[in-house]
Formats: sequence, structure tokens, C-alpha cells
Amino acid sequence: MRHLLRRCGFYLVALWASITLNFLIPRLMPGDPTAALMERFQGQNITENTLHAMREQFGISSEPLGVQYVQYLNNLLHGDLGFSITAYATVSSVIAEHLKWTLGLVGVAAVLSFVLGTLLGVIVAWRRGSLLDSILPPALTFFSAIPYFWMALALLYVLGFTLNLFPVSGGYDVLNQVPGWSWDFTFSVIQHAILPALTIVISSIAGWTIGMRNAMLTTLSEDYVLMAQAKGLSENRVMLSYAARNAILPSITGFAMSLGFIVGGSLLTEIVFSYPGIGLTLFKAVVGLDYALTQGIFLVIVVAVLCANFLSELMYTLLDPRVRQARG
Amino acid sequence: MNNNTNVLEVNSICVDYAASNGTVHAVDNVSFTLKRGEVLGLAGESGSGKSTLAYAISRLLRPPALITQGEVLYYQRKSARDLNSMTQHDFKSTPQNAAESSDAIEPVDILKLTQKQLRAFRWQELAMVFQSAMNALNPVLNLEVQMTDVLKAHRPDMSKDERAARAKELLRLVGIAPDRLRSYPHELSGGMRQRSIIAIALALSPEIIIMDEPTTALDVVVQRDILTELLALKDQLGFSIIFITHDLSLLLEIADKVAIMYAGKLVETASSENLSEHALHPYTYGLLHSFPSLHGPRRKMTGIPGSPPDLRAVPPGCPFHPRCHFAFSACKTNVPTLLNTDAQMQQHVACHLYDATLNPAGPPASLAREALPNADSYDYAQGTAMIPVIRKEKLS
Amino acid sequence: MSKSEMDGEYPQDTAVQDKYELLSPVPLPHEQPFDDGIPAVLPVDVTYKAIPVRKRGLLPRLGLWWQATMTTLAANPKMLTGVCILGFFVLVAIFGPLLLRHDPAAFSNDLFQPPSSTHWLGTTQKGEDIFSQVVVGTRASLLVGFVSAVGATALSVFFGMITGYFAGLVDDILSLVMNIFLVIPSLPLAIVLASFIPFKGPGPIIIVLLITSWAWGARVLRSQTLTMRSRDFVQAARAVGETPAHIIFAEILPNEIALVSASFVSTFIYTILADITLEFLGLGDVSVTSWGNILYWAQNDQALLTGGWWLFIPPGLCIALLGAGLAFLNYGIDDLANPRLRKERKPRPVKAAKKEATA
Amino acid sequence: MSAEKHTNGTTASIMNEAITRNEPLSPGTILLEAEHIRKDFPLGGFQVGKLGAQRAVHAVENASLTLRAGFATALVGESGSGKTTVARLLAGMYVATSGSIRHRGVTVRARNEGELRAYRRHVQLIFQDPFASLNPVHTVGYHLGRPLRIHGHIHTDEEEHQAILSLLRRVSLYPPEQFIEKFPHQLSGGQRQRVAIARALAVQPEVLLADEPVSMLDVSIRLDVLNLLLRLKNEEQLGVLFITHDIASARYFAEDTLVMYAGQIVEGGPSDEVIQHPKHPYTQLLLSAAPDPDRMKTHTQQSLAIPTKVARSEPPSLINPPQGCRFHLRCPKAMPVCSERFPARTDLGAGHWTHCFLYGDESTTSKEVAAPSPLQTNLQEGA
Repeated sequence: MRHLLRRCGFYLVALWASITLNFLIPRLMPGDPTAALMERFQGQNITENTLHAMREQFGISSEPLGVQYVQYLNNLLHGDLGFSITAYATVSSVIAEHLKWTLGLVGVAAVLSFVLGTLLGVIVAWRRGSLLDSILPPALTFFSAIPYFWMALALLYVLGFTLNLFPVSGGYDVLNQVPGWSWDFTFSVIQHAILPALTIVISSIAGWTIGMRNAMLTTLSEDYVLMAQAKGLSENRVMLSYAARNAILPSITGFAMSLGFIVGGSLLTEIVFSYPGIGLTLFKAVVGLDYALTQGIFLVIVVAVLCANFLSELMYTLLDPRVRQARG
Repeated sequence: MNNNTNVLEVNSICVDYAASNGTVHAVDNVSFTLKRGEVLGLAGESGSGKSTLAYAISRLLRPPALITQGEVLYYQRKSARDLNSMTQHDFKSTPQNAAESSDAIEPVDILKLTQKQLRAFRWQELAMVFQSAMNALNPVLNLEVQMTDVLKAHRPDMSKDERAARAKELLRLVGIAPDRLRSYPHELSGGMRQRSIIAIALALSPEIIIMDEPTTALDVVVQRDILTELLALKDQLGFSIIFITHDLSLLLEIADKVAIMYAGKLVETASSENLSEHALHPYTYGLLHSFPSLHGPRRKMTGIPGSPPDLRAVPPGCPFHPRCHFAFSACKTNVPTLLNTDAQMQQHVACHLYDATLNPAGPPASLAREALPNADSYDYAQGTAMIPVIRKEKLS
Repeated sequence: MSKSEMDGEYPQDTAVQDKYELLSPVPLPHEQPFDDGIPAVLPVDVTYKAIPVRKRGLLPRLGLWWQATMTTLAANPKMLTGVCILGFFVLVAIFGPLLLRHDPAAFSNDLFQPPSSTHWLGTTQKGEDIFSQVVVGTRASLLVGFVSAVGATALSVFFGMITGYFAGLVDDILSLVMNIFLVIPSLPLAIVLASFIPFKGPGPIIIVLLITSWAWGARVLRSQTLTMRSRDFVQAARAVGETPAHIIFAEILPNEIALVSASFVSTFIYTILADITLEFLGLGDVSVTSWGNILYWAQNDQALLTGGWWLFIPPGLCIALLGAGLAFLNYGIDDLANPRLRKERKPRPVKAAKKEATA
Repeated sequence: MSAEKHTNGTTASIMNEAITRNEPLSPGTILLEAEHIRKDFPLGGFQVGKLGAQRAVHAVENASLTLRAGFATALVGESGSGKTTVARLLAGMYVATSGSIRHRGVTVRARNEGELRAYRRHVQLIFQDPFASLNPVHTVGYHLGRPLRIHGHIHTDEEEHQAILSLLRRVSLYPPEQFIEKFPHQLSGGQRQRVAIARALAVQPEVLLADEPVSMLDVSIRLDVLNLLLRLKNEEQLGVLFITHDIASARYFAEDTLVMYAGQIVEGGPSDEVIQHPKHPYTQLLLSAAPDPDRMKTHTQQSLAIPTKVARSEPPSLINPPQGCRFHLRCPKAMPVCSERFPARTDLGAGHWTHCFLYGDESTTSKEVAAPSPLQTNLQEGA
């Protein structure tokens, strides 16, 4: 238990650090971001009120830094992330609207890619030297080197645009469907999610497969695997309970490390497919110089990644008795 | 128990490793037999092929290691086996075999078993105890799982409770409190880990247990404890042991018969009494004099000059000749084979010194002499009554 | 048992000056010299593996190094693939722009043309030649990625080794910072940072990439240094009186070369992809010709939805090819550093033998 | 700094064929003394709610030993008994928690790198595993050249070359020219250990601390390396601490033997005395457990009951060691007093001594020793 408490502590510190980083970025940058905004929204619907709120948020304020920091934390505690000028709504409401799309898409795709990739890795390592083993890893390596957004563009062009198998943009069929719990709507959502999910899976699966393959090869030369074979256990038992069961541990640590990359890639995927998630919103905010929204989204992403990391550590603790007890 | 029947017969087995720069003969034409209830010691330095030989017998070698020739005959005991294990999981699929009720024992070549037969054969008839107990236990499964999965695989008709009961019984047998059943390997001390591996090895009451340096990593006191108990269990359960180690002095104490390996070849086999009293091969002789003695006058010892050869560049002729004080011209060209020096003593040696055609003068006098000093200067009555001398089963 | 007695009894250990690792034949233990007619022959003609004496001087050494590199590459197809691909792109980056027929920035009348003999990879909506753009863009993309990767690797070597070797408060604080940077997703952070920097161009992008990419390598190196620190050869170096700086950089670092290279290559992959991604999002200087900006303009002009696949494929394939080359290089390094992954691995039983007998 | 004072004789070394000390030490000179040294390793991490009592590994307790020129002292014990820690304390790699180390009568204080280096000029460590103690990326020449340079024994490349050659000859690596450019992986185990010994010699020390120098080597080449160390000890009058788990090789190698159990030195004296007439129950246990081919002949059928207390028990954890004599949990002759405090040293004559209440204790009366206590008999029966 002590181990988990310590990790909890670490994640709280990491959370605090990213909040502080978020607070500091606009304040440490040279120049006045609002000036750029004023230029851009000259004479448009920007009231003195909004401007003031914005200045406050970016630290263009006469208050000392410490006071600003306390105010910032206080606002955060109340869920106040500021006001979005592009969406013309509070940042929290904008995020609330789009977060579910991303969580659904990225969550499913990342888990799918982890499971599939790890399984492939197990099989490839077990059938070492087979045709599969000599073809799959290099092929996957090639795919993994392709940036997400380009993979998205390619899939979109081939499967969506040319072959017309899948819809090429959006989260659901905006023209014909009303959001709600209907079969048609659900089907439409799934149909729209397939291409982006495929992009994420293809781009991220190689890491898991190759990582798991290497971990398996290391484990396979361990004495306990040899002993399991000497015990006359069935192949599946040796492969899964002895080899894979140990080899998966580094993969789970790797999951935490790679999640940041997957999330980053997913943002790009959303942009290409105009998927109504956080990524597209972030892109719009960046292009529209909507600093409040940019920051808010960044914070949400960080929190989500930290949570996922913590979950994967929990899982690791469950799977590895040495961590569970020795330091628990 | 019929002590004089063979349980295992290894006939001219060869193991090669395919390396990028040529083939390595890790085990070269090795033959020996193992009798029921016997402890056969296999001694050699690193690279002598003793472990490879053990893995070859149990067919655990992986590529690029390859058994290029030979046979490993296993003589199955018919009467003593409990029926339910034999009928359902007989690794021999030949039907007439099961029907046969005579006492005639028909050997099975382990190297010819199919994968399925092999799985049934393993652990049921031949179990292994690996060198490092830390590495041989799966770190993420507890003892119970690792003990019962072997029962599950070989005795599917056993119920869950029976399996757990059997596991507890086995732990008790090797001297571990049964409440450690749920422990994970990292929670056990080195000695307990090795004991639990022995417990797993005993799970199906195998005929043969191969032990690959089972106590090298342990301290002498713990090592002595475990070996004492192991030999007691051997007497009680009647299995045979192939004991692999580099520690010849330990082997002489516990083994009935000792085989010495050098550079993949068997250079001498003898009963341990014969070996310690008159080692024939110069290498064996040198090994015996590489262990300082605990008592008697202190003597200058020199060991064996040089070091064991690289298996990729084994010297021609007798592989030991560059280090051998007695080498003569034939040793550089002719590869010696095992000679039976004395039918009665059952001592075999692969050395040209004992080949009357090559060396008509006969073996050097110094080699034939009693090699070890007498132990009379040691006062056993004083202070050494805490640990028993390991009992050796005499060859009848 | 007194000392003088022992002295009398113990002759010196003896040695012969021949070319073998072989001590002279000594009388067998506590026996008189052996004489029963058989000559004790010393096998002078046995050839052990001859180890060539290393040549002195720069050129012969370079020659040996080159030979060793070639042998390594020949034995390691993954690495060979990686080196070839990387070498190709480096050559294009250096010499490519000199050999072009078209100015990459020049507009022409051939608007939005698919690939043809005049324009090998087609043209943009403004009539720019895409082949020229891709070739010229190689230099910018490679340079930004390379500079950031070198910087980030230098940072991670420095922080990783310092924190790994010296325990204590400095290590605690630095590793905490390192771990925090590890869990904060780097690409979103890079996007946010780049969007807040008021001026655009390669400089800010390099800084952003440096900030977001040093921690990974530092952590790997730290944990490796941590285990190295307790290794016997490091302890032995301390025992003969080496200074910490010498130990870190002359004893430990050379042992981590594989790890540093692997870390550099991974960082290089990250920085190139991140650079292109940031440019694709329009966060770079869009007037520079680079792979990312080609894609940015293509996306900006809705090229794909009008069927202009030739705008996307070339830069994308280049990126994928380069990335795959680097990944292969990395797997190759991994194979070298981790013998268990090698194809010709000896199975467990002979491991001890190999350790002893390696020549 | 104390060590500096005493180096004047040896620092100004003159190069000659074989690097030798200017003034040979007279045999028997006391070189290094450790008195009541103790080492606790605090366990890392925050110890929340431990009320200040830092948990620690109590690796060595109250260890005293003396190393003399031309003599070897063996330190025998199981793995984890703290014998390596003693060597590293003496080598200046760890700082003792308490107790003192004296080099030629002057207390050693290594407060900084410079002082430590000055001390290490006199005391060198040989590591157990020659596969690990040489840096795989450096040549033999580099390994030997560095200490020569650091300690100012050489000044030119030519001097370095000659000095390295002479070192290689001293450790019987022939022909030395062939070894200079070799990398560790091109050498066999025995050759590596010789290089490691040569590296220690390059510093020109007076004391060698050999930490299981042969236990990782192949059986047949162990004696070669052991004999090399013996020769160096005798020819150059080095003081040697020989650490081993094999009590037979202790007898072979060393004039004196100390037996260590769980961080405490329990018995010591001339090797033959200790080994032929062991007094401490632990020494007796160790001796009876040591492999001994001779026993086969003399005691073929003899079987003695093993007290279950000894069997199936293993050395205690050093994080929370038992109070008093740490062996009392496994000792068949344990008395109540054994768990209270560690017995003082009892001299048994002929330089043989032990820490055991069975043979008296300065502060206990001798009647406790005379007859076995009722408890003791109970224990044996209960077992």
C-alpha cells in the first residue's frame, strides 16, 4: 500500500507541476497575447469585459504573480478555465462537449491496439523464425514510422474518398441523425469512428508488438520457462502463464510512457477527420489564437494522461507480486 | 527395489551448436547408464558440456543446439506405477505395450518421442532441478499454482482439493511449512526456493531427477541440509539422480558413480570410491588435487596448468593434451575412446596412457597411486557431531 | 604451522614464455618429478585462436574500425537497412538542392498537375514543382530534427549520468522533474508551447522540441548508470583512485554508447515527426520549404478532397521511409546491445561456457 | 593526513624493471588494524512514522583484525555474512559507522577524495568476479596504465610501457607484449583475474584485500591464481586479507583464519588451530558441512541426528538481527545469556580465541560454563 500511496503523491505533484506550467507559459512568453487578439478581432464582438477577463488570464495584470497564482488556482478549483473566444462559451463547457468523443475514440483505439499488438507480439515471439516472424516486425516498423496525420490522410483518401467505404469527416452523420440513444445514431457513430480508430491502431500497434516480442524473447530464455516445459505443461500454458505473463510487465510500464505519444497522435487524427473531439477543438483554438481554450484543453489532456498512467500502475501492481508486497 | 536394473541408458549422444563461425561440438559421443536408485555424478568445468548433456537427455535443448546422433533409452518400470497415471497418460502409445503384462521391460527412446508423448513423459518419469532456484521459479505465480499446474497437466482426474493437499504434503516432505503454499518466490529464502523446486520435482514421483548444480548458489550449511534430505528422500521414494556439479569433492561424498567430462567428452567413469582412491585420467587426478584438504599436513598444490579449451577451437587429439603432464605423441593426433580398464571395477577412462598398443610401458606409477591423504589426523569426535555424514548407498 | 615451513614447501607458480596461454608443465602435486620413460611433451604446434596484435597509428586503426563496422553491418541486416536509408536522405539533404531543374518556390503555369515527365511529382495549386520542394525540404526537416535530437541527447546524457551517479538531494529533485516531464504528454505540450511563442521559425521549434524530448533519454541513462555505479569495474576504478568525472565519462559512458545511440535515434524519430506535425498545424514558419509545410499547404488548399494525392504522398512517404530507417537502425542497435535478441543466440546451457571461452 | 606521512618512503619510487618498493617491509610489520568497526547501511526511502529510528542493515558489528606484512589472514563466512563489507571498509570504499582503522599505527581519516586516494595507495582490493571487475571497453594496457599514472609512478609513455610489461610478468602473463592491447573479453577467466591482480599491484600497495579471488574461476585454474597470490605475498611481503567461503582454501592460503557469522566475527586464530579444533558452534557447523571427500572413507555408514533447529534454518536477516550472539537462534548449545549480549573474546591459548559463552566470558563467572544448563538439554531433546 505504501508504494501506491507514494505513486499517488507523485501524480499529485505532477498534476501540480503541470497546472503551474500552464499558469506560467503565457506569463513567461514575451509580448502580449491580447495585442495579437485585438489585432485579429478588430472591431468585432469583443467587449471590454472579455478583454479584461482575458488579460487577467494571461497575466497582463498589475497584480503580483503570487496573487495571480492564488486566483488562478481558485478559479481552477471552481472549474473555471476561462472563456473561449472562438466558441463563444466557457472553456469548461466547450471541453465537456468534446471530451467524450475523444475519450471514446482514443480510449477504445489505444486499448485495442495494446491488446492486439501484445497478442501479436506473443505469437510472433513464440513462432520465432517463422515466416510471420520475419515479415510482421519489419512491416509494422514501417507503419509505426508514419506520422499519424499522414496515415489518417492516406486512409481517408483510399478508403474514404476513393473507395467511399467510410464517411470521411465528423463524428456522426450530422444531416440525418439526431444525437440520442438510437440504433441508427449509434451505428453512425461507429461508422464514423472506424477510420480514425484504424489510424490510431495501425500507427501505434507496432510499438506493442515489437516491444512484446523482445520482452518475450528475453523471458523465453529464462529458466522458469524451461522448467515449465520440462514439467510437461501444455504449450499454451507455458506461453501464456509463464512467458507472456512475465513479458507483459515491461509493456505495461511502456503503456504509461507511450500514452502521451498516442494521445498526441490522436489529436492529429481528429484534425484530419474533423472528428468533433478535443484534438480538433485544440487545433481550432490554436489557429484562432484562443489561448484560454488551448490552455484548458492542455490541462484536460494532462489530467487524462495522468489518470491513465495511474491506472496502468495499479494494473502493474496487481500483476507483479514483487511490487505488490515488497514495497507495499 | 531392484537396484541393478538400468533405468536410463545413454548411447553415443552428440550435441552440436551451430554458431556463425562453425559448429561447436558441445557433447561428443557420450554414453553412460543409470541404475535404479543410483546417484550418478556428472562433473566438469564450465564448457565441458555437462549441462548440455542434461538438457539433451530431457530434450530441452533449443536451436541452435541440435542432437546429431545417439539414443536415450528409458526403461519404464511397470509394476510400481499406480494405475491411473499409467493408463491414461502412458507416454508410450504402442498398444501392445499396454497389453503386455510380462516383467520384460521394453525401453523407450526419449529422443524419438512425439511432442505429445514427450509432454506426458516429462516430469512423470524424468524431472529436473535447475541451477538457479531464483530463476527457475516463475516470479509472478505463487508456489501453489506452480506446484498444482504440473498435477493438473498430468493427473487431470485429481480434484482441486486433492491437488492442494498433495502440494501441502510435498512441501512438508522437503521441510517447508505448508502455510507457505501461497507464497511467491521472492518471499522465500534461497534455501527454501531450492527446497520447493525439489518438492515440485517430486510431485509425480518420477523415476529420474536430473539436478543441474542444484546447490551451487547456496551456502555450505544449507547445501548440506538439502542434500542430506534429498538423499533420504531418494532412499524412501526410490528415484535415481543425475547430479551435475563442478564440485568434485562434494560429488565424491554423495554420488555412487561419477562421470568426468572435459571439452564435451567423457574422460572417466568410476564409482566414487574408485575415483577418489585411484583416479586414472590425468585430468581427474588434477581435479582431485585442485581442492585443498581440510586436514592432514598442508601441501603445496598446483591444480592444472592452463585453462579449459574454447569449444570452438578444441585441440586435436585428446582435448586435454595441452594441459597434460603425461602427454605423448599419440595424444596430439589420436582421439582417445573410453577404455574399460578393469571389468570388475567398472572404471572406464579415455586416455592413451592406458592403451597398451600406444603406450606399451603402461601408465605412469604416480597416477596409479593412492591419491588422497588419509583423513586420520582429523578428530571427528570433536565438535562435528552436528551434521550427519551423508549416507551413501553402497553399490551392491 | 609456521611461515618458514610454508615457504620451503611452496615453489613459485611457474610460467612459460611461449605463445600459448599455458603454464609450463609442473610436477604433479606433491610428487617427485615424474619419470617413467614417457617424454612429457609440450604441444608447441597446437594453435589456439590467434589474436592479432592491434596496430598502432591512426590510419591502421581507422581501417580496423571500418572493417569492424562493415562486419557488424553485414551481420545485422536491420542496421544495414537503417544506415542505407538514413545515408540516402543525408545525401539528398546535402547535395539534392544542387541538382534541381526547378526552383521549389517558383510559380509556374502548370497549376495542380499530376506527376509528369516535366514535373516528376506534379505541381501545387500555385504551380510549384513538388519534386523540388521535397528535395529542398529534406534539408530543413532533417536539420531541425537533427539539431534538436543532438541537443536533447546531450541534455539527457548530462542529466541522466549526473543523477545516476550521484545519489542525494540533487538526484531526487532532478529525477522528480524528469519523471514529471515523462508523464506530461509531449506533443500537446509542444503544441501549446509553440502556439504561445510569438515568433515562428526553426529556432522556436527546436527549443520546444528540446524541452519536450530530453526526459526520456535521461531516464533510461539514469537507470543504466545507477546499475553501472555498483558494478565491480566502477568500484575498482574508484579503488585505484580515479576521480568521479573520469569514472563517469571514461569508464561508464563508453559502456553506455549503445544506449546513448539508441536514445539519440529514438529522439531523432520523435523530433522529426514532431517538427513535421507542428509545421503541419501551421505552427512553424510557413514560408520555409520543408516536408511539414508542403503538407500544411496541401491541407490548407484542401488538396486531398479535390483528388490531389500527389501533394501528400511524396513528403509522407519520405517521412515514413526515414522514420522506418531510423527505427530499423534502432532495432539493430538493440540487437547488438541485447545479445538475447540476436538470431544466432546460444541457448542457456552453454552460456557459462561461452562466457568462459570467449576469445 | 596520516597516510600521507607514511608514504614518504614509497612515493618517490624509482623506475626499475620490476616495480618494487624501495624499502622492503620486514615480515610481520603490522600494516593495517581494524578495531571494533561497525557498519550500518541505512535503508533508503522515507521512513514515515518510525519515530526517528532509521531502519538499517547491520552488516558488520564489532569487527577487529590485524594484517601483517608477509602474512595472510583469511576471513571465512557464508554469503551475506558481511565479509565483503569488511573488505570494502578496509579499502576505504565505505566509511565505518563506528570503530577505527589504523594504517601503520596511525588512524585513517579519509575526509575527501585526495586523502582517500593517498590511503588507497597502500591498500588495494581484488574483486571476486573478474568478468565484472574489468571494464569491457578498455584494454589491459589501459587498466594497468591508469593506476600507474594516477599515483605518479610513471611519467613518460615509455616508462608506462615498461611498467605495464613488468606488471604482466609479475602476474605470469606471458608473453606480456601480447596482452597489452587485448580487451577483457579476449581473455580467459584466469587471465582476467591476473590482470585484476596486476592492476591492484600497479598502485604499489602494502596490503591486498582479496575478496573471494578465485570463487568465480574454473576449479582447475583456481589453484594457479591462489598460488600466484601466495607468491606475491611471500616475495613482496604484502599483507593479505583473503576472503572466502571455502574453509579449506582458507587453511591452504592463510596463516590466520577468522570466522564470521551474520556480521560478527565469532572465532579466530592460527588456521590449523581454528580448523582442526573449532570451538565456536558455528565454526563446528561450518566445518562439518564443508564438502570433504575424506569423510566418505571414514564415515560411510555413520549417521547422526541433526537438530532440527539447525537444519532448515538459515542465517538471520541483517535488517533486524537477533540480539546478542546472532547465532543463538540456530545454536544447539544456546543459553539464555546468548540472546542478551554478545560474548566478549575468550583466549584459548596459542593465539586461538572465540566469542562464545561456552568458553567463558570476561564478565561471566566460569560456573556457567562448567555444566550445560537445563535449557540446553531441553533444546536438544526437544529437537
